[in-house]
Amino acid sequence: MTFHAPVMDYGALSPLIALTAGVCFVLLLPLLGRGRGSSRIAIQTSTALTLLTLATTAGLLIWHWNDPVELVSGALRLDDLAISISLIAIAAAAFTVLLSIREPAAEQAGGGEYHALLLGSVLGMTLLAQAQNLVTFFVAIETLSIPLYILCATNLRREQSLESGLKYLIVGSLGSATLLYGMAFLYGGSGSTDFVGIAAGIGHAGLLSDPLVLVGIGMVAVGLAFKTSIAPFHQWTPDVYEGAPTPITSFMAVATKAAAFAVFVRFFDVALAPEAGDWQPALAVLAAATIVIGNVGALGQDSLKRLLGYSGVAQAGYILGGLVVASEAGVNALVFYLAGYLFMNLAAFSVVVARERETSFGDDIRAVRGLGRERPLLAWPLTISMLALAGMPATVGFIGKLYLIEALVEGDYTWLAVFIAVGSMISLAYYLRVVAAMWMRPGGESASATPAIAGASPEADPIDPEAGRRWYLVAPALLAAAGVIFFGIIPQPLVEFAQHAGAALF
Amino acid sequence: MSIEWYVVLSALLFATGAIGILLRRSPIVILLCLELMLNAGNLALVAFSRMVGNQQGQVFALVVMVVAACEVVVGLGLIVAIFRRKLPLDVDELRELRG
Amino acid sequence: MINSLLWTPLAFGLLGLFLPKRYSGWWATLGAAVTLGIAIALLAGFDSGAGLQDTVDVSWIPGLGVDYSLGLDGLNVFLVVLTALLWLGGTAFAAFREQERPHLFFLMMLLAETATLGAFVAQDLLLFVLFFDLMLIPFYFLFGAWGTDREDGPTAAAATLKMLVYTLVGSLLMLVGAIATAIIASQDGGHHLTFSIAELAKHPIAAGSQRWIFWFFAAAFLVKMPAFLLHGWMPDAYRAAPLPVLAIFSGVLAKVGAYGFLRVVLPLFPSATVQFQEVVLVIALASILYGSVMAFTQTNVRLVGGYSSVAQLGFITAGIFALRADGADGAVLQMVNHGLVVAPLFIIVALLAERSGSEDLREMGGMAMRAPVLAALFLIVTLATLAMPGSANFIGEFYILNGLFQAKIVYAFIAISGVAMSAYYALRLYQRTMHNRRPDTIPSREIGLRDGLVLAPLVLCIVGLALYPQLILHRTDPAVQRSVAATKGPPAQAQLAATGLKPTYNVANRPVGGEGR
Amino acid sequence: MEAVLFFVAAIGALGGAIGVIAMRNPFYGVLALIVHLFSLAVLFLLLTAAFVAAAQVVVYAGAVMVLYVFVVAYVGGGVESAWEPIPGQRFLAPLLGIALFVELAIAVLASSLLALGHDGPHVNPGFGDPAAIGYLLLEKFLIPFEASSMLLMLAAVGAIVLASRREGESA
Amino acid sequence: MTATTWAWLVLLLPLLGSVAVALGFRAIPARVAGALGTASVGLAFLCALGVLFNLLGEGADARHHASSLWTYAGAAGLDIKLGIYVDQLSAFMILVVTGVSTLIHLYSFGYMKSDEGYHRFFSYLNFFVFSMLLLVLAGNFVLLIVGWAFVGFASYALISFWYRRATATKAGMKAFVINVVGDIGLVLAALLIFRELGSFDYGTVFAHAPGVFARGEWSVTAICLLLLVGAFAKSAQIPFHTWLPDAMEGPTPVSSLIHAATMVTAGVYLIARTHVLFYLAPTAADIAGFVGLATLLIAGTIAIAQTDLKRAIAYSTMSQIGYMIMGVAIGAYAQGLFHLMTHAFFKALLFMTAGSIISAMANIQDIDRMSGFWRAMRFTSLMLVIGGLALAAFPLTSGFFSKDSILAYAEARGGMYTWMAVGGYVGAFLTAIYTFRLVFRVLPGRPCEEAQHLIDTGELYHGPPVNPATGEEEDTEVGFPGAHHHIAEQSWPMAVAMGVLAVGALFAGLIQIPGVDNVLFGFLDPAFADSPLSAIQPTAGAEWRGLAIGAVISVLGIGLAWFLWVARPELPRLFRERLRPVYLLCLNKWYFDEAIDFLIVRPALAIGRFANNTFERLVVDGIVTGTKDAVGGAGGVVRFVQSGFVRSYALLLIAGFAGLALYFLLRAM
Repeated sequence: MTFHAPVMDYGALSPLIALTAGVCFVLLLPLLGRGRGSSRIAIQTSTALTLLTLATTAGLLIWHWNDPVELVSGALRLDDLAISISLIAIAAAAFTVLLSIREPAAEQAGGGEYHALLLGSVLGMTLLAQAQNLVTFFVAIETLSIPLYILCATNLRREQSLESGLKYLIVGSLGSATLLYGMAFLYGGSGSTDFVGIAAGIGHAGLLSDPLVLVGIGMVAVGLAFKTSIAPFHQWTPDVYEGAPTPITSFMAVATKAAAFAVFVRFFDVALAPEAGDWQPALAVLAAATIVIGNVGALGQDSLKRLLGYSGVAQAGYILGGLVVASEAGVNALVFYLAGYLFMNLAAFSVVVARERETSFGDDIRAVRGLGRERPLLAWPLTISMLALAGMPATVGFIGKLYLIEALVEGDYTWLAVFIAVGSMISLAYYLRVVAAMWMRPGGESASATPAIAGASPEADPIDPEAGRRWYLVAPALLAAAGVIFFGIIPQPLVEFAQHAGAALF
Repeated sequence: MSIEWYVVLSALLFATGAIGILLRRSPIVILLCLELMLNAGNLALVAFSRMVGNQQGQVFALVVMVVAACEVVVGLGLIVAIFRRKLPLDVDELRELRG
Repeated sequence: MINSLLWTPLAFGLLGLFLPKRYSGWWATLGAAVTLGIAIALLAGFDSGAGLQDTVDVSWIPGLGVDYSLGLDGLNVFLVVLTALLWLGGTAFAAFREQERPHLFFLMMLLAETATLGAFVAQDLLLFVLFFDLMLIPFYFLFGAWGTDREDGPTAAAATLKMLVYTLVGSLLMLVGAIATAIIASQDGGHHLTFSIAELAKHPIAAGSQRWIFWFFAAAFLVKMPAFLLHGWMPDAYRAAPLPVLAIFSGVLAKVGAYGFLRVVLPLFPSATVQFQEVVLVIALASILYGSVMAFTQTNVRLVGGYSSVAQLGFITAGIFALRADGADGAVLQMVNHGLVVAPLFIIVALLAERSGSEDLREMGGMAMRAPVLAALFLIVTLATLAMPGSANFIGEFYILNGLFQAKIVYAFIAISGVAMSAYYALRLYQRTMHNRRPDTIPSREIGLRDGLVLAPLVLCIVGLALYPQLILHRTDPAVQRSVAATKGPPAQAQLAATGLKPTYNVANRPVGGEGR
Repeated sequence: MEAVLFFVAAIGALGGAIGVIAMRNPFYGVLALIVHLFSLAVLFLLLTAAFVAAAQVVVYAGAVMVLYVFVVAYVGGGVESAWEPIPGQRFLAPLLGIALFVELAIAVLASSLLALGHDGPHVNPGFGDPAAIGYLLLEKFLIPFEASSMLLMLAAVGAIVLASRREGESA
Repeated sequence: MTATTWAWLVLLLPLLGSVAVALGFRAIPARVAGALGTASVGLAFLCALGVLFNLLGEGADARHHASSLWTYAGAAGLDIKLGIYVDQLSAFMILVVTGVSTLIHLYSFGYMKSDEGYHRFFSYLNFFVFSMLLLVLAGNFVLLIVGWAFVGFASYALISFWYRRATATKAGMKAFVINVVGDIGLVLAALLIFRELGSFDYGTVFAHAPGVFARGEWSVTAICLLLLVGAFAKSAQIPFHTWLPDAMEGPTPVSSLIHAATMVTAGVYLIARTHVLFYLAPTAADIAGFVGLATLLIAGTIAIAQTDLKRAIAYSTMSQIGYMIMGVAIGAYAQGLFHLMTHAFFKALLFMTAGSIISAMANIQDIDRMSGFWRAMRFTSLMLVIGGLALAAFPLTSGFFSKDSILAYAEARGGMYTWMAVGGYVGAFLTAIYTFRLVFRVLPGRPCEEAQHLIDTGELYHGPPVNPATGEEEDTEVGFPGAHHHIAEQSWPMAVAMGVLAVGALFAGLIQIPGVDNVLFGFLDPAFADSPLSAIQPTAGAEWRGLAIGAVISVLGIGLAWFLWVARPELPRLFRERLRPVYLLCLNKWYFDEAIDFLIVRPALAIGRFANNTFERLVVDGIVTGTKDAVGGAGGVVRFVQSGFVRSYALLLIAGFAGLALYFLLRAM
């Protein structure tokens, strides 16, 4: 037995390496500053470092735009799908870092650890987006999740934070276990752990629609559906979103979804392509159910984070549509929507973070009452993002839905397209409720005066009455909102971006 | 001894673990049950790797062990944190988030 | 040219944000005026023979086959002018009054104008849908934020939310329908994906697909009008809306639905149109009768206007679905007419409400007393509303009825009963407000000069059109012929190509009767 | 011989598992899990996965379980009450578990995969020994290997973040 | 200048007058406005003469011209021009209209002098004249409808001229709505004509109709019936007559101009104009004839029982129009129009006198309150007598010749039409009675309070301003009838107008004495030459016989009236008690209002209420709220399942997985 060292294309691995290095530095550097008190500096340095790392990684990824390579004997594949998704995740992370400035959770966890975990999660996502075999896939998805379990719980002062962490951990591990078991079956059925090998294996061995393989697929689907919060595996979403520190929520909402969908697409459209006929209808039904449940669930919610959680469920349903059709157009639509989703969601969450620190209402909808007069610079981004999420024209949300519906109709899933339409109708009811609260109610109770009710538990986080003017909260909001509008009016660049991603698989 | 036996056994273990998660309320026990499920997965992997005659499954199993360990570590860390906050160690008591 | 028409309002609106509050009203009015100027210029340069003109066609999202293509033809040229005109009126009327948060208010007004114009001039199916939905957003804000909360009913926000969801029910389905049309067409024809209405109209898709897509579009348009049974959003929204905005809203937006039928449904889904002709006709008649009946039982002035619009739009729909050139001509004419009468109507209602402090007929009366001019203007509007022969509205209804009469005689007989009822509710509105005894509480004030400047031109348009409806008819006719011919199948199109539709009947080929000398 | 071993180990594994979910006191649960793990190790050996078996014993039964014991000792293994707050859970949970098992079993038994019915192909003696696994880990599965190490570190950091005592907190 | 040019001028002048007065309501002083209005109509009359002479200058069969200004609405095969059609018929009509209108404007000039709404009044009045002329001059059916509706509106505007009076506005509404029903009839007729003949132009239609329709064909019958709806609604024929009595709420000049002389006769004109079609639709024509007959009889009976001066005259108007309709329907075109003309004279005159009296009575119209005006107002009384005689067809008055010419024709046509003649004579008898009932109640006897006041002081009696109909206080801000108005004795314009009309009422008949002269028919007949019915001509003998009968009947009637209300005043009360049912029937106008109210108005309102209170709430809102609640309910379920128990989440997760696995297993099997 001789040892054949695998070919290492360090150029293509550089993003991963950069991230890994980033994690370590972010962990270590603050330690130097320890002891001499001020954890402020620690946090600031780590913040800076994190941003630097993310920037570097992004740069390295973009460097490989448009030349797909197989890495380390087929463990990874760095193609445009992987890159685009990773970029989305990184962008989300960057926003999160900004939103995390002065975030009590970050301060309690210790800046270094907090950001290291964040970066670790991003590392998991980049891996996941490139994963080409089951083992990488599994490790990556865990590398993605486990830091998040922790981050959710980092605001240790708040019981809800811990609760969300534990819930996420339990249900999440259950999901991973199911995923693993499904992988085992697929490995058994095909005798390979490589996606391509699996496709070949189940292809030739005459195992098409063999119970073993199909149930395996089912279990993998459950695992991924859980990560992407598809009904009926969505129930963790609202609770965790509400309990977690808001910046983390925003990160989960966008990045996790993106990464999970990336592997979802890759696995199902590459490894399980031969079985498409079998899993398409199932996923279609799941998508429909998700759309309905997510939208009706959001209807009566007063907590903005919870509302956004349910809306996230619904959106996942829409996005799943792009996967169901198992076509290039579908993947394009999916990536496009995820990219748009980044802007839409972050605009909303930035405002929520700002109001949460500014008022005593936490993330309760009352926190945004009269925002239109009080803080137009926050009101506009939230308004735009709500309209975009509802799929109003001249926003990226409209184009995204248009793209999805086109893909669906092309793939003979018009009925699902109709579901999307109906879903967005229902969604108007709650999105516009937020808009109405901002513009159509009088300013009402002056924020800090009334006692804290929803969101903030007795040992509430300190209120920063100026939060609504902090650049690191306003700038992201405006930036994201601008993106929503810009790509709503000039979508072509984003469309091409998405088309590259789709071309990578087909 | 044919592979079927091993796989069926693993399925049995998997189901048992699931039932445990559904029935027990102490987070620690729930973590244990998660271990059960992951181990069931491992058994299946090893069994299959024996069946198809390559060791990828075994490597996978090893990786899974690492992952399991990580989950345990984090889970136990959470439990400690909860305990520190003087909260009951009972998942049913933690339901402020709902609706 | 047409680009400037489309974007001028929005541009003014955005610039207005940087002006001091007290000027924003005037600035917006100026913007509307400029738009009107451009619209009139376009009308002046309009060549009724030339089909689609002033076109712009740029590829917008090549990835999705969506083009940014605009154009004018007989169907929309007058609706564009109407839009610009009413917006000028409404904006000016609003500018004369104190508005809270004027910046936002006028921005929304002008955004709404751009969106509406867009819906009228769009020649790309998807662009049309986009503007069609976009229209609602500014009105959502205008109704919700500047509307009046009712203590006995829903708040403005709730009412307008109801309206928005309700009207979007249709238009989101329409989005699906539009995409389906384009994709099916491209799959059948094997050509690349395009949403260009003209292209799609060349080869209508298979009848089977037409059937369901037809209803998706019909839903959107019928809700917008609103048609009978789909008007549930109307009463609350109308009661909530601020009146100047309402004047524009009911003056223009309802027409977009009817226009959609002519622009999209007839050319693109001919066989489905023919198949469902009677169904839609029944809905239209129901709207006429129900709207009229409701209109003469209402005591709230706004609702009289609202339900009368339901009835009027019923007429227009009936005219379109007579599937004859004369009916459709009448429909287009009637769209303009109705816009021209209903907007002044609501402005007058605003004036009356300002005087009487109430919008309840039972608390009004005798306003004509010291306001002969107001009374006279109102009287003209009223007569036009009830389609008094001699008004352009009469010609519109006459054409519609003629089309209906020649196509489906029974429907014509039912529809015409709406005319009698309209006479009753319109006069009732006039009498209850202007005539009879005046409650001592109510001052009868003459219309002010500024408001007069808003109202008089509109009324003048009514009078002018009454003298010469041909102005519209002969510009509209060719385009209408084209849309209608689509439903008549190839032969009709051939005949159209040759001659243009001939009079329905010519004396020569009728059997000569018995003892007539 | 093999069959006997299998059944003994299987019964051990299953018994351990049932012990885990049946023991009211978490401490006994941990012990039951250890039993389970050891029997699993035996099964791994039977499947000629020597290295995995070893890792199982060392990593799990050794390190992880010790951790468990510490935590249980720290938080005190309170006996959870028999009361079930969620209506229907008691009834549905076993039902679902059984359904799950039945489905998986059907999936396996009904599979047209012939190999399932045999003991698996003959394999050379080196199969599954540390060297072989090592090669695989360093060649094919280098990335997962590195990644899992990263993962371990992150988990450790997380544990510290969560469990470390902060100022103003008394245990 | 050609006839059509004159005709356009005829149209234009009143319109200009109307607009000028309307726009100048602040600038122009009242008197000038009145003068302006009157003058414009007067000039129109002169232009009408111009038309007449132009026509006379041409050959009898060349006397029809069409002219159009611009295409009003022409698309998709409809070609509607803004065009007029001038022939003997329209020439005759514009002469009558402008002539009478001029006099009535003159009368109003004095009568309305101190009314607040002076400008408005003249503007409306001129507008009415314009509309009426448009109606008679229109060259196609669409324009006819326009004129038709315009006069309807003018009538509405003038009826509710004193718009602070609830009764007035109510009456106006009634008149307008019923007229709209008429319009609808016309519109449908026009559409049907277009469907059959492909044109709206008189020329084309009448030229082609005989070739296209077989006589009695359903389509042409339908057309004529629809036309009749219009005609009846406008001319207050049963059952569309109920608006006319209420229309008396308007100022008296209005009653005399619109509701006696001109507008209400439009139906007659319409039938005459479309005689070609009616010849082709004998059924429709006969129906029209009998409706006319019924109207003239019923209206006569009602008129006898009315105590309101103006309403009584209004019913007599109905009955007289009955004659005309009957005439033109059965083919007595020229005769009908002849009666139209004479009726215009004497009925206008009667209303003027009534107005004069009512002013003197300070706005009270109840004849029970009146008496002794012979001593108070000589001139007015004289006029009343003259008008009465003409109406009662007293020998040698105008009514005498015109009415009998119709009946003679009916007799000459024979068959069932003879019965029409008989009925006509009965009607004539009734006419004589109710007319002189009025005369004898008002003029002789001891002057009533108001009359006495006039005699003593020479001033008009100023009663409290109350609405006689309801007794509610009048709101004098916009002027109100009665005390503010004037009497012929004190206002020369009124006197002049009445005088001229009196001359007409007395002597207009002389232009058409059977066997003596044939001025009118000679002029008109060529216009109807294309209807074989116009060939039927009663012999001079027959006509004289008819005249004799008519004379006897009229004298008898007047005598009976004298006997009942002067010689034996207690008798009528006696009749009232003896024949109570009959009396009530007549007093309550044969319960037509009640019937219509019961059959149409109430159901309509009931439907409205149902739609408003029930349907709208249950169905329309039901759809909305129903969906809303359904969705909201679903949301509730979702939120309930989101119980916060992590184990139940796990349960759902596994359940979902079990389901999915089941699906895949089934797929596999």
